[in-house]
Amino acid sequence: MAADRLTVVGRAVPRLDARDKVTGAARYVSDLALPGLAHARVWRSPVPHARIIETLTERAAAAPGVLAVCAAADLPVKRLYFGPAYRDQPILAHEVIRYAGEPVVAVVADTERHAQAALALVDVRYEELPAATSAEQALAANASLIHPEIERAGHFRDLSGLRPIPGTNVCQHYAYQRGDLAHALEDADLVVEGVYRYPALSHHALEPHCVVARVDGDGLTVWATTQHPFPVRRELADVFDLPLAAVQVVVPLIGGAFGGKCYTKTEPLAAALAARVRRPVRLALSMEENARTITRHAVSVVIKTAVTRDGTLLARECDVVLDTGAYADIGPRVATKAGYRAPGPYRIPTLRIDAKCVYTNNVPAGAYRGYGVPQVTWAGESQMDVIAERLGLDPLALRLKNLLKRGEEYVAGDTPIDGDLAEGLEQTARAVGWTAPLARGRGRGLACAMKDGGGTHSTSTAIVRINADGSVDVLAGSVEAGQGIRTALAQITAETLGVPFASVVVAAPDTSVTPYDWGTSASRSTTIMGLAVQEAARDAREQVLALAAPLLDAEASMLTIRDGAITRDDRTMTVAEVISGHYGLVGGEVAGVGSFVPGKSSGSLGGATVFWESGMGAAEVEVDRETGAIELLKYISAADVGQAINPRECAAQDEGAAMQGIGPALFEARVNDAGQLLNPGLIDYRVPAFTDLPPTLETVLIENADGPGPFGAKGVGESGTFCVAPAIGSALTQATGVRLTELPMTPERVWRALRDAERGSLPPTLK
Amino acid sequence: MLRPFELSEPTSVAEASELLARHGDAARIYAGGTELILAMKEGLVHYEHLVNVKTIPGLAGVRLDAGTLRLGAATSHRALERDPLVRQHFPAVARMEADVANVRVREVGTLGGNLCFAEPHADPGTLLQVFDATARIEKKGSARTIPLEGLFVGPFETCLEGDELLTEIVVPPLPSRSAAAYLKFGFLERPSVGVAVAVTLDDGHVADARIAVGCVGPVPRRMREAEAELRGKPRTETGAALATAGRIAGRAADAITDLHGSAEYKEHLVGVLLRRAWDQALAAIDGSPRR
Amino acid sequence: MKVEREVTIAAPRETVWDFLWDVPRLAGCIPGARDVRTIEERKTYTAVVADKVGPFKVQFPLTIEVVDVQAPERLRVRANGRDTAVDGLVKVDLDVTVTPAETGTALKVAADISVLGKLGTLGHSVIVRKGTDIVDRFAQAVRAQLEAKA
Amino acid sequence: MKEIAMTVIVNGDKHDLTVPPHETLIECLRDRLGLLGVKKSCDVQVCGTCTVLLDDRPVSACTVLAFEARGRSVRTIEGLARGDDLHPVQAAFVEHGALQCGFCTPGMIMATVALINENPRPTADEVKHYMRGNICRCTGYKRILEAILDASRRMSGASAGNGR
Repeated sequence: MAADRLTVVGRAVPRLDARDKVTGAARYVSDLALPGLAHARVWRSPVPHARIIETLTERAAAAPGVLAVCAAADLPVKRLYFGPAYRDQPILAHEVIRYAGEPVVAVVADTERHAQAALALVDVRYEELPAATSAEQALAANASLIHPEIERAGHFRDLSGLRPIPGTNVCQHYAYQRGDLAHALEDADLVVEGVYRYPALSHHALEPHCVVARVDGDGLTVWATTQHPFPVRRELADVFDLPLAAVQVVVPLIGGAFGGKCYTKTEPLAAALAARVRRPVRLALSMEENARTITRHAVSVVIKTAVTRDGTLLARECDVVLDTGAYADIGPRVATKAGYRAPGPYRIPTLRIDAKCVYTNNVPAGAYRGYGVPQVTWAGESQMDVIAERLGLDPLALRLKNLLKRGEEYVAGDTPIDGDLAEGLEQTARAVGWTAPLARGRGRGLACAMKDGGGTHSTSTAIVRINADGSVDVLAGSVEAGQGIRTALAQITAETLGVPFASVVVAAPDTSVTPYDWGTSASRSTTIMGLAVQEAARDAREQVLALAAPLLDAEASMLTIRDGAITRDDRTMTVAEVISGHYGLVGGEVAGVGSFVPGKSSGSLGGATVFWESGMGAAEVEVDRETGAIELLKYISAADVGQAINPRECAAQDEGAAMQGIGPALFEARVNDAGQLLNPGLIDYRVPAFTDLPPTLETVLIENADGPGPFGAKGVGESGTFCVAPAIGSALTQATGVRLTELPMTPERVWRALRDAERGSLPPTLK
Repeated sequence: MLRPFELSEPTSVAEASELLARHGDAARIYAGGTELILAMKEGLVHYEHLVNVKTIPGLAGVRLDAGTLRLGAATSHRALERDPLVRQHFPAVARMEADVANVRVREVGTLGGNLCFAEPHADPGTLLQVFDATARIEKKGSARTIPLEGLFVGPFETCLEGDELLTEIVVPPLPSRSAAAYLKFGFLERPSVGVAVAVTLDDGHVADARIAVGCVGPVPRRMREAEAELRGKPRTETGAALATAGRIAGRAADAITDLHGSAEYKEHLVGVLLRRAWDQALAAIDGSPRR
Repeated sequence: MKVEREVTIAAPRETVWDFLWDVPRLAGCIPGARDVRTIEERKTYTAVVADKVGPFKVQFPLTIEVVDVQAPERLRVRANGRDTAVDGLVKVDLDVTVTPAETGTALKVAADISVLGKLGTLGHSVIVRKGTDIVDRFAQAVRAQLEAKA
Repeated sequence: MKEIAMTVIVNGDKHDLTVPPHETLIECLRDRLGLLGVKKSCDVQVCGTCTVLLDDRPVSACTVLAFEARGRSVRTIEGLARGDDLHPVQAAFVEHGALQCGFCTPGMIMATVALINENPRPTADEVKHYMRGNICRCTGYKRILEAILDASRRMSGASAGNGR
């Protein structure tokens, strides 16, 4: 269907949830109350590594209002360990404590205040063990093993090929090589090498993790702030040895996610406590506890690139090390993807990639918007600028020369490039005024990046029900975390069915009601769930037309639906009339089913990339040379969305992503002192604030309807985070001549670099 | 989550002082709670009794008598930020107050509470010192007035006796041909470095210079050695003196390396902010009508 | 957090070394320390250290263990303690070296102090400052004691 | 422990309550009065999700004690719309797409209402400064800024009076 003929898709219709959200009527897990609800609080380890000697819980158990005090051994579970990649994480620390902040004892009481008060009475005796609180320490020859043995979880097909390195703390090792490296290095006119560092981050979605769990005759029901209701159901079924059907995971609106709510977190604990006290239990974490639950990987990248004098890339070597903390969570996949994506969106004949996911005694690291791309892009794109500088080339020209073209393969066997990367980068450069003269003390920089979008080997199923009154229910398991997926799915349904947008309702994910969905992550929902919903809507449409045909004395093929009216020449019936006409009563319905089944691939990911999510960014900055403060004056972000289902929400996703990227670029980082998180809360951990909004923040949407999704759509939402740091870093270099290799580019780091430069020492990357 | 406590609401300073005396360490003055309640929620400190001094008549409010600004200890930051008298006669104070924390904290937090909680990363205690402000401290049956800088003993620590209350901050006007300025720098929620200056000119010379540095050290301090560098200098030839004064003040600030940055960097920033604040003050003098 | 202080003491090295083993008096040099008990001579001791930052008061029942002794120049001890009231934990690794100096004996105190648990949230700046201050006062007090003695 | 009896007007309705001194305003509004639009997040007055108006001034309900509302009026997000018609600030947020996950939105809107009360036609910089203490992790603030400026235009077109 050509874009100009679209009536609902491609329009900036208001969000379905907008009204509830501005009136305070929107309900989140943290707003849920149940009769007899009990409240849980968690005692967390103050030390990063220790052997538990004993947990003394009697005094806490005797405190007012306390219903139960549980250590690992007291949990009524069949299986204590969980995790999406490895079953390496205990619901409560068992025998060994592996990070500071790890839950060791849980208290359940009639009120949160009573639970909190009783926590102070918990006493845990332990013997400290030497801790490895950085990847370097954990990789050292003498480092002790944080997990002597690990068991594969077997939840996800693409994780069946995990390759830990036995006898080390490496829980996943991704290696890829092509071409003749030795030759490439010989042939090169220039070889540059650098080490780049990206800090661990806290997601700080504004709604902290919250779970309400209830156990009754029908089994287990869990209301959770999760992006992955179905994988969570699977883990809970394993933990309690229940059939999937006996576990119900419900996800109302959630207050932000950004990857921090991927996979299973506190759901098993809340469920186990509910089973223990035989009352519904609420476990609401504080923001500081969130920061001790999941983080973004701190990553170091050693990257080396060989080029010819004219800027043709010959070879790239990347050694990527990710600190995944005490439990793997989804770290192994993040490492694989970081490795897969490390070379960048360029034509590079020769590659050697090595990515290691390393256990440490830090807070577990998992998914975070961009999934490894922002970290490797900081390295790769910063190095592209070093190359341009050394060869005296325009950074834009250097990139355009090497960017992959539509139809080219990134990796042999994987889906060819489905977009026009050069167009995006050129539009970005134009928008920032790349060739315009610069005021003194200012600089400009740009960057581009790409990730395999949609998740590897993921699937979705959807049901579209047309009710007897013509209204439509969409049953889809995609989680509304703010990205506007419900609105997008409603638009796709209305467009496909030919019914008014206002007549479509999208249900909240409920594993007992909505069909299977792999999860809301990897920018996949609009494309993959979108395709499932579109297919379900087509199915329903065909069924309703088949019902209408006899009523309108016609072949189904002669009929059209628009605005809920089915027309044959001059005769018209509403969808409602057709359905009630068919069933002979004011009732009945037509239900369509659709699903997306992933394709195969011989590529190194072990699954076909659904679409390529590309992002470009350009920054203009002014630098205060005395304080080192970087002022971001202008930021342009471009996203290839194929076809925007809702242009306003697409742009909003990209703006939000770019703004989030400003954090780690300029000031955001977790401070870890020997395993102790020094800035768990928002007083000492700075996230972007209103005052950080640059005078100009623009998003360019590239729309060539060339995506595999409905109406040519591609996923969006992560790409805006990719390029912010390298674009600002390169702008800093143009403004001052100094180049930083470690994020964030805090005023002090910039000031030190400027001072070192004045003292004549070279910036690190050029040493 | 707060543990239970008793609340007393005295209607006079004497009554408040008595309550404090009676309950000793178990009691604390509650004058806004923006810092205190956070610490209590976190469980870092607990008091059986909070004494709400905001109910004491006359403890909040702004008065100007004979050019001297009298600030009730229970006056909120917002009230100071928006007060016409403060804005007209002490614009630097109004500007500083308008930039304390965020608007919600300023609505509830009071000047006295801010000074007495003595969180080192704060603004008012630094700027007010360059006005030679004094603090009026009362208890049942007696009162004393001390220079504001004497109030601060250490981080979170003042010179107040257990039964004493800070009731008023008295801010004398600067001489004619004077102006003050306060600049702060930082990228976390709380400021990392704060520098205040007050400059008085006398036919092209620096008749008086007052400098205070906050956030960097355990308490906000006047930097008299640095001030001496500038006094008497022709206004057009202060460049070198400012640099020296900046170095002296930086060293004297007693910086430490922490989440806000290295000691070395903070010392450097003191110098940078000092010069910028100085220029701002001079610009303010030139911009204001001669009195 | 690591803090290092060096003081030169007008006393012979042996005197200084012996003083380090006069545990009750040595502990007396730790600001706020009391109730020093010997559990096992030259191996394990206990003490209670109370301290405050403004209104924030802590009290740590400390277990002090001698980790390594290289008489007469090096002594390493580890102290551990938990404050249950504010749920705070301190760990101190103390490395004391005694070396001859022109004007007496150089006493070098290297402390690695961690403040864990809720108390850590009091704020990094405050803790850094406090730790530095304590080590300072400790080193000064040792000198004072010895020079008073000498 | 002595509880405090108080009369408070919440969104125009008079309530006679008895609260313990340690009860925070957010506990009172959410747990006693069921006003779940008031959101709790950072709990340290940095993020602004719990922003409500106390006598038309913005405060952090997470840290202000409930008894402070004694004899005063409290306005929460639930008190803005009149029946089906949205407050102009709410309408502007919807039209400009100034929300995503929506968790910051109630606080963001209440702070905006307070801002426009004080300063009917703020500049972009005045908005940024006033709203500095309201954090949004999703939108990147741009659309919120546009919504606020637009709302202030519309409202001063009508009356800049009490924020309606």
